[in-house]
Amino acid sequence: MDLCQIHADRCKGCELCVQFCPKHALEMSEERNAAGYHPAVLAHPELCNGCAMCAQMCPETGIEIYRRQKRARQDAVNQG
Amino acid sequence: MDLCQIHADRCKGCELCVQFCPKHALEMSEERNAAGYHPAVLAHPELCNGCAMCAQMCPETGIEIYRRQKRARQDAVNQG
Amino acid sequence: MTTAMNSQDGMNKQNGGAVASEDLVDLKCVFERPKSLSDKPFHYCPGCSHGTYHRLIAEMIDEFGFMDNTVGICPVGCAVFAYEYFETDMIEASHGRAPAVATGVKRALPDRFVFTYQGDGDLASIGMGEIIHAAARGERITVFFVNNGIFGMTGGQMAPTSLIGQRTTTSVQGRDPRTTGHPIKVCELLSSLEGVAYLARVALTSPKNINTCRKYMRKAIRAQTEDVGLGLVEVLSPCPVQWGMSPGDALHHIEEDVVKEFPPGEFVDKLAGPVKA
Amino acid sequence: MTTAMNSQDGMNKQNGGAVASEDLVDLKCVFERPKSLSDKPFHYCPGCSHGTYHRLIAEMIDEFGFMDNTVGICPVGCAVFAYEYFETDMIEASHGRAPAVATGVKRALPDRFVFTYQGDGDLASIGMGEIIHAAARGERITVFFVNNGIFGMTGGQMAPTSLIGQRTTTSVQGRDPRTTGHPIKVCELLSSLEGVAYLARVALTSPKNINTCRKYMRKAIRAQTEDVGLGLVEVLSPCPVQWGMSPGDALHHIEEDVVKEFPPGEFVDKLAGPVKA
Amino acid sequence: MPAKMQLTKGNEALAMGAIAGGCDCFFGYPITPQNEVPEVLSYELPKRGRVFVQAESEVASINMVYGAAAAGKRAMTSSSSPGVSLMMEGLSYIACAELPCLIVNVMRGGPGLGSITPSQGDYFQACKGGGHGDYHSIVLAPWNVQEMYEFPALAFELADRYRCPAMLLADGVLGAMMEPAEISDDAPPPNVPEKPWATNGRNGRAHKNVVNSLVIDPYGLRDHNLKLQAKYKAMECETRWDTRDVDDAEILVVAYGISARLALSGCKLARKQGIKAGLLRPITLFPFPSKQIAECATNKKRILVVELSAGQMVEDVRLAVNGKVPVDFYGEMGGVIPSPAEVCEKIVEAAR
Amino acid sequence: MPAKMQLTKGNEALAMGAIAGGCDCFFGYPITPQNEVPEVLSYELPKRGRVFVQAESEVASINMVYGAAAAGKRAMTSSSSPGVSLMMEGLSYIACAELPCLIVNVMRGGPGLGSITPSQGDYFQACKGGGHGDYHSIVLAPWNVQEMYEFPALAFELADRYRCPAMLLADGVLGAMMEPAEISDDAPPPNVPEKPWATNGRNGRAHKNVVNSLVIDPYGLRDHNLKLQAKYKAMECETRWDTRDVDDAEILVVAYGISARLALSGCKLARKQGIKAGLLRPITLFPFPSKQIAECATNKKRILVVELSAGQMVEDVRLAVNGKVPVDFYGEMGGVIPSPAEVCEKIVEAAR
Amino acid sequence: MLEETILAGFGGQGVLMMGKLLAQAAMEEGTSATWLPSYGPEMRGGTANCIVVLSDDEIGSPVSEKYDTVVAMNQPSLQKFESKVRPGGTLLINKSIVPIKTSRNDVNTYYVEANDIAESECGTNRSANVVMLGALQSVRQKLKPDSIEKAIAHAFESKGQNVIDANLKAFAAGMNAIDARETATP
Amino acid sequence: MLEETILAGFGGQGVLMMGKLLAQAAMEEGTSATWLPSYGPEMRGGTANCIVVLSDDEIGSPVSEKYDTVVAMNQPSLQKFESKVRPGGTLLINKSIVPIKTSRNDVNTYYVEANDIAESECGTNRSANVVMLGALQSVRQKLKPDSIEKAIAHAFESKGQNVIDANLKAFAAGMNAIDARETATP
Ligand SMILES: Cc1ncc(C[n+]2csc(CCOP(=O)(O)OP(=O)(O)O)c2C)c(N)n1
Ligand SMILES: Cc1ncc(C[n+]2csc(CCOP(=O)(O)OP(=O)(O)O)c2C)c(N)n1
Ligand code: SF4
Ligand code: SF4
Ligand code: SF4
Ligand code: SF4
Ligand code: SF4
Ligand code: SF4
Ligand SMILES: [Mg+2]
Ligand SMILES: [Mg+2]
Repeated sequence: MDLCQIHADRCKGCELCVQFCPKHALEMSEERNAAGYHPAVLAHPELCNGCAMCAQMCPETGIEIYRRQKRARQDAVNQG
Repeated sequence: MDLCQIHADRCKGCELCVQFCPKHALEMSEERNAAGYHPAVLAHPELCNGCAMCAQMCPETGIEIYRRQKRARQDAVNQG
Repeated sequence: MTTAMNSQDGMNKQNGGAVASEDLVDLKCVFERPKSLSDKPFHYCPGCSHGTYHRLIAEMIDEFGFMDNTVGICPVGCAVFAYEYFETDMIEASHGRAPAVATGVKRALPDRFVFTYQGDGDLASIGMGEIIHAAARGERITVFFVNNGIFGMTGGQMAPTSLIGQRTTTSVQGRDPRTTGHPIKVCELLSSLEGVAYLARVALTSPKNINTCRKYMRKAIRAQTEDVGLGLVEVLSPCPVQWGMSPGDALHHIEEDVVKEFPPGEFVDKLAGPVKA
Repeated sequence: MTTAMNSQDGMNKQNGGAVASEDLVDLKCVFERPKSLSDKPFHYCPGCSHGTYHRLIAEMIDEFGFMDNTVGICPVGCAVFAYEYFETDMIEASHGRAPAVATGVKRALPDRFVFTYQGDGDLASIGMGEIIHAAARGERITVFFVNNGIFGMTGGQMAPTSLIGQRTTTSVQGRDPRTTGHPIKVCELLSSLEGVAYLARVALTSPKNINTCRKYMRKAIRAQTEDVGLGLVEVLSPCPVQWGMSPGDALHHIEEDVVKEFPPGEFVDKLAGPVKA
Repeated sequence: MPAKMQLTKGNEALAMGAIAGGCDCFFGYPITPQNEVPEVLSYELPKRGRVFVQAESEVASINMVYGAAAAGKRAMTSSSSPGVSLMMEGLSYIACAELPCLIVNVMRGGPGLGSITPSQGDYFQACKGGGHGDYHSIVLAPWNVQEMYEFPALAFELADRYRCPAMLLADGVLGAMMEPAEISDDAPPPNVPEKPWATNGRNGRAHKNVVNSLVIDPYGLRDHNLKLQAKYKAMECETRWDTRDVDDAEILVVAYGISARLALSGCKLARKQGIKAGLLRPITLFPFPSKQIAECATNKKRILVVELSAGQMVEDVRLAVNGKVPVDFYGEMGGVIPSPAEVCEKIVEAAR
Repeated sequence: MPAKMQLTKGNEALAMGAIAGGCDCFFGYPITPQNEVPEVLSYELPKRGRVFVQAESEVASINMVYGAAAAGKRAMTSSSSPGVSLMMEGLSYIACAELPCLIVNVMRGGPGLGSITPSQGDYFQACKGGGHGDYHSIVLAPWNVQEMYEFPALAFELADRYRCPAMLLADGVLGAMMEPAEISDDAPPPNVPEKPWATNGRNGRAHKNVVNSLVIDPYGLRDHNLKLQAKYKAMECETRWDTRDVDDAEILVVAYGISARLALSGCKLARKQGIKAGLLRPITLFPFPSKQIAECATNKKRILVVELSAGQMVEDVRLAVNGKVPVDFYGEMGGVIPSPAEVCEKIVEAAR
Repeated sequence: MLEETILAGFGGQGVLMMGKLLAQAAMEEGTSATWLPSYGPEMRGGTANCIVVLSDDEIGSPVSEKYDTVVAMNQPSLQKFESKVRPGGTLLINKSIVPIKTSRNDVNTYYVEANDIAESECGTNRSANVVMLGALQSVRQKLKPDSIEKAIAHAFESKGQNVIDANLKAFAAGMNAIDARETATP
Repeated sequence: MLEETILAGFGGQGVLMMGKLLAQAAMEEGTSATWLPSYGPEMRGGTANCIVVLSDDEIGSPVSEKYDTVVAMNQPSLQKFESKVRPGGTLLINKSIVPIKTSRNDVNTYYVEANDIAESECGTNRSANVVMLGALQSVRQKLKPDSIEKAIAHAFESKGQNVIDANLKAFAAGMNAIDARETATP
């Protein structure tokens, strides 16, 4: 699973996530979503490091971020 | 004519003129004016120097002040 | 003898006329009713400074030669009848809205001298929005603001400017900051607004302060006439009746206590620097 | 890699759940929709920060565990539907009066967390009297203030916070200070009021600033919960549509121009000093 | 301590009546002639652990009431004519959001700043719609100090029952006068209905509550309006009125509040002159006792409406009888109170 | 440039009409659905050396109008329902102080925040008294874009003539719709009467002028009110109304503004079904064409009043005919616009 | 019984209190009463007056066109209200400070030296109002002296027994102040 | 003549402009016209529509229950408004971006590839609205083509002759777009 999950149907195509991704992992889609916007997509999942810059900037709260962690240390992020 | 002329009918007996007269020239009258107040009076005209402290403090604009001047130099106060 | 009055500081030069006298000196009237003040006796309580401030305003209108050129706006408050006391054109505004009314007048007639006269309930309670916005817009109006820390007219209720601990008819136990907050200081509050050209506070408690007040008023008027912005002079004024004090004690209370919360002085003076629009 | 998010600064700790994965590591959700934010998609224009600020508020409510204890007050402005977006009890106030409504709620229910959400037209134009007096009384409420320098909802008219020269539908030639005054700076204006416990301004223009915003919001909330006074966080927010800019350009405009007129930072912080009532 | 006969000022009775009626929160801004109301409450409410806030304005007052009422509390404000005018937007919001609360208007002479003397010039504002849109408040008109004391509780009760604002419409005379009235300083707390709709924090509630007056969809707003109208219709059963000597009367005098007292004395004088006059006093001005007036008027020669206004309630009386009985009007304005003799004269004229 | 047919939006026509009507000063606060009014004027007035101020609120707006009107200028404001509610205190002051000015209300769905869709729910507020005390404004109700353009001038003229506020009561449809209308960009300045009472600085005048709404003596205030009432009576000669096909009609439809247009179409549809329906459209809502309606109604079977409200003007129609002709009502609320077919249906029902 | 009275004087002369005592006494007796003060912008200083209506029946209007009794504690009040006395009604005048006589000769007029009596009986003219109340009682007798005494005790309860006693004394003195009817001599 | 039309599409497709051109053309001819936009809180983005009424007579209502013609520039508009066409009325659908057909079979339906025609004729689909207007003209003919052309020239005056020409071309192309009547195939 990708670290960065974009809810395409919430996206309004503002491009802020794309502009703020330090890894240039995101792009705007050619497609239109139900509301008629071109949503952002994780075009280069391999570049994404889950830094959540995109999610922070998304005005629609349309991005979820996941982080990899050892199974044994499931709670580590809480101390991070 | 006195230097300090109190319009007794305007006076409301607040006593501020009396309290602020540096020469203690003023007193409150025993009489009542038409509005029922004890007005201030110039009890000691001889003490009055026309400094206008009383007039400055009178909330009713009930005091007029005159100043003596040589007849020839009528405009002197304007340079005062 | 202290601080003798001199004619530049509030004497009514225009009106001084020679009075015949029997000896070699004339008696010249050096202090009398300003022309812009009507003959009507004030309805204020004994020792109330509303009358004093009225006189000072009238002196200024005379001094600037504005009697024919002025539109004054009265508040709703004890000074609600102020229109009876000035010889200039006058408008009675609704409670708190004098700055908006003045805006209407001044924009309509930019070359008239427009002033408002407002109490602390009027200006600092119900009319807060209007004074702030008139100040922010830099309306060329002059505000004469009477802060007596109380709603005089309606019978002595707490004002936003009442002191902590002050007993009023709506704070019989004394003003409690926990539920009613602290006094609003209008000069301090307005001073961040760029449209304000002149802002000062003075206690109307002595001839000296009255003279200072005149100086401030001149500047507040010039802020308008020189097209700089809004000018406001706040006077700390007694309300002997609602404070339950004699007029003399009320003045002492101001000098002892009120000035601690409301420090007198000039807060903004854009006349001093280069005049800008 | 810059400024990695960490859970204390806005991650949604409570909601993080493990996600099964095929290899030796789990995928843990570290950024998702706060619980206090409803599922309803925002009606805001693309790139509008109203949505961002909503999310931050919801994060805070989650973080403080206040979802069951909150009454939020919405403005009239683009955020008029905010009651649809929060999972807390919500009241729709009339235009500008949210601080008065909040006062009513908070006095009635002193142990609830009460916040208002207000735009600059709402708070700094029509509602000026209400915010000043709520602040002066030291109402224990938290104000989330969105300053986008425009009346967004009604179609882009000038706000008291519009920049000099800014073109709006009621200042098509650009805002002229001679007739409309200078922008009102709410934080500067309120900072003289003693009832204010916390006051800060931040531009919602980058992840870093968003994090700063969270810090400010926490303090503004504590100003209420610790019974110190009113807390307010002003965010400089874009209105891409009414500014006629792309969302990205709008953020740049804030960072380049808006912050010059509205410097970010903390203005009052009575939490830092000894807590006083 | 049980209720006790006390010589009491109308405004003070009103304040104590608000307390007895379970007023949790008062928000108000001073204005003559009702200043005793906030003055008494500023002392009496905090003493009982309830809320008094002197608002910065009437606009703020009504919106504070909106907030406290939304929070589920019995909230009220009190003012006089110009101050009540400033509440019109807020009142329309309250009515639309269906919040129960109490607004007191101790009317004074208008229009404008007018005077502080008694008047009934705000009937239209109270009953027809001073604010925008189709809404109503329950409007109660006391006519003596006892009712000044009792009606706040009644107003709160009706407001809660119908989820609507209630207004108490008095005037400067009723506010300032003293009469013996049975008044309690520690009335038992009234029964207040559950308010499951209140925005008081979810506290375990499965859904959030929202208090709102915005219905952006026209059909939704239409339906909401229909609901409001149905409610106003349903309120008709709350109509209250009072009569004196109407059965054999040939002239029916209709008057409310202080006017009804002038009219009562006027009727008595008229009867001394052999003219059978009776009084019908609307107690609820909304809902208006239209049916009762129409019924009562069937065998009357004429109706005389007496108001301290240029003629406002008279329109509702005319609408009630719909041309079946001629309706005359006698009014004074600006704070002038007609004497019973003057009212009697008008009755005599009507009887001619 | 002479007036020219132009396809124009109602709000824009209103703005240009205000300019043609000699509006010197506009003060207003944005609100939908009338935003084009301040938007156009913010550009067009300063261009002509006149005054546009975006006020901080409606309360400020109406008080700025008060000031500029007192100064002798043609001053106006424009708003929509909730904003107009906030002006009620100021309006009462203006009426009492006898200042001529223009207040525009482009009504939207209420009560409360309601909606931004068209409505006629503020008739009571405009015509009966939204503010306190016995006062009136002249109320004009345009029904097309041409009148949106022409009525501001008429309103100013009448306001000046009677020294009273004039209100232009439109609605969201009239504000938003376009129609061809004869409009001038540079109409010649209207004749404005001398205003010797204006507080514009004495400038040699022997006496000072005072603009005031305070009359503290009850008898003085009574007399002032009597003067106002006499003025309102005198205004009756300004009553304006319009009719379509009323002579042979059996059903008289009474409606104003946008409703009158729906009603006109409804009448036409009804005539197609053989039912003789005619329209009487009050143009001045105050003074209300009571006599004209009563006269017109004499040979009618029934009256149907159509409004976008729960029924407001219908009361004035009922009062006008005083029970002589039955009066039905059809209204929609909340921004719902009934179609001509629906109006026709109601006419058919009435004819049965 | 329907008794309509105006009591008027300077603010500070206690005319409002006089009226309250009457109304309170009426209440003690179970008689209906209304008390209505003049309220106006002349809040401080100036004149004050109140209207008291007593009745066995429900009281309608708290005001009237003409009054059974007018009590004038000072000259402006006399001038303002003497025309309000019903023909055959009663007019009481505080002779101590009212130097003039009434011009009415169709009413029963009594001149009472209320201030002087108060001063000699209680050592202060502040009880002149209660003296006048006594005089009123002696000529109109609509209420029992008892009830008024109770009302006095009730009104001054918080001020202590001394004050109550002084006022009771003033009341008694007032009741004895009028020997013979005097009608106005213009 | 009374012709009631709804024109609907996405905000940005120029449906309000279409309506204005119709109303403007009517005015040129001295025919009465009203144009009423939907206005709502969905100010930005979303759908837009307007109602145009043309008449030889004074126009009463600017809205109706059913319409002579509905022009649907996108799918949501079709779905929202197809029921509003009067039986026997006209329905125009922008086939270029509406993938579905109408379910009405009691109206005259025309599918016009407005975007495609605009793109091929003017190089941009921004003139799709004017193409559609041409198509509307060809099937309803309530106004003279001339008048509409004048209206186009008037509307785009400030944008220069090129834009006017492009739109005139689009209009002409639209007038030729419909060969045969198609009725709906459900
Ligand atoms: C809308 C409105 N609200 C309230 C009032 C009542 N009112 C009259 S004056 C006043 C306050 C006066 O206080 P301030 O402005 O401080 O003047 P002061 O009497 O102390 O000089 C109030 C509340 C009013 N007239 N109008
Ligand atoms: C009493 C009143 N006046 C005016 C309006 C119209 N109105 C709605 S929102 C708004 C301004 C919104 O601006 P802002 O508060 O800055 O919010 P934004 O839309 O920019 O987020 C105005 C003037 C209203 N609804 N009610
Ligand atoms: S999580 Fe970071 S790296 Fe991944 S897409 Fe978002 S911004 Fe880019
Ligand atoms: S920031 Fe959000 S709304 Fe904007 S383009 Fe990215 S996903 Fe879409
Ligand atoms: S003028 Fe000066 S000295 Fe004379 S009485 Fe006045 S204060 Fe005293
Ligand atoms: S200051 Fe004026 S009012 Fe006061 S006592 Fe002296 S003269 Fe009288
Ligand atoms: S009440 Fe106070 S402010 Fe008013 S006149 Fe009296 S002393 Fe002056
Ligand atoms: S108009 Fe501006 S503030 Fe409103 S939603 Fe759009 S971008 Fe945001
Ligand atoms: Mg004050
Ligand atoms: Mg904004």
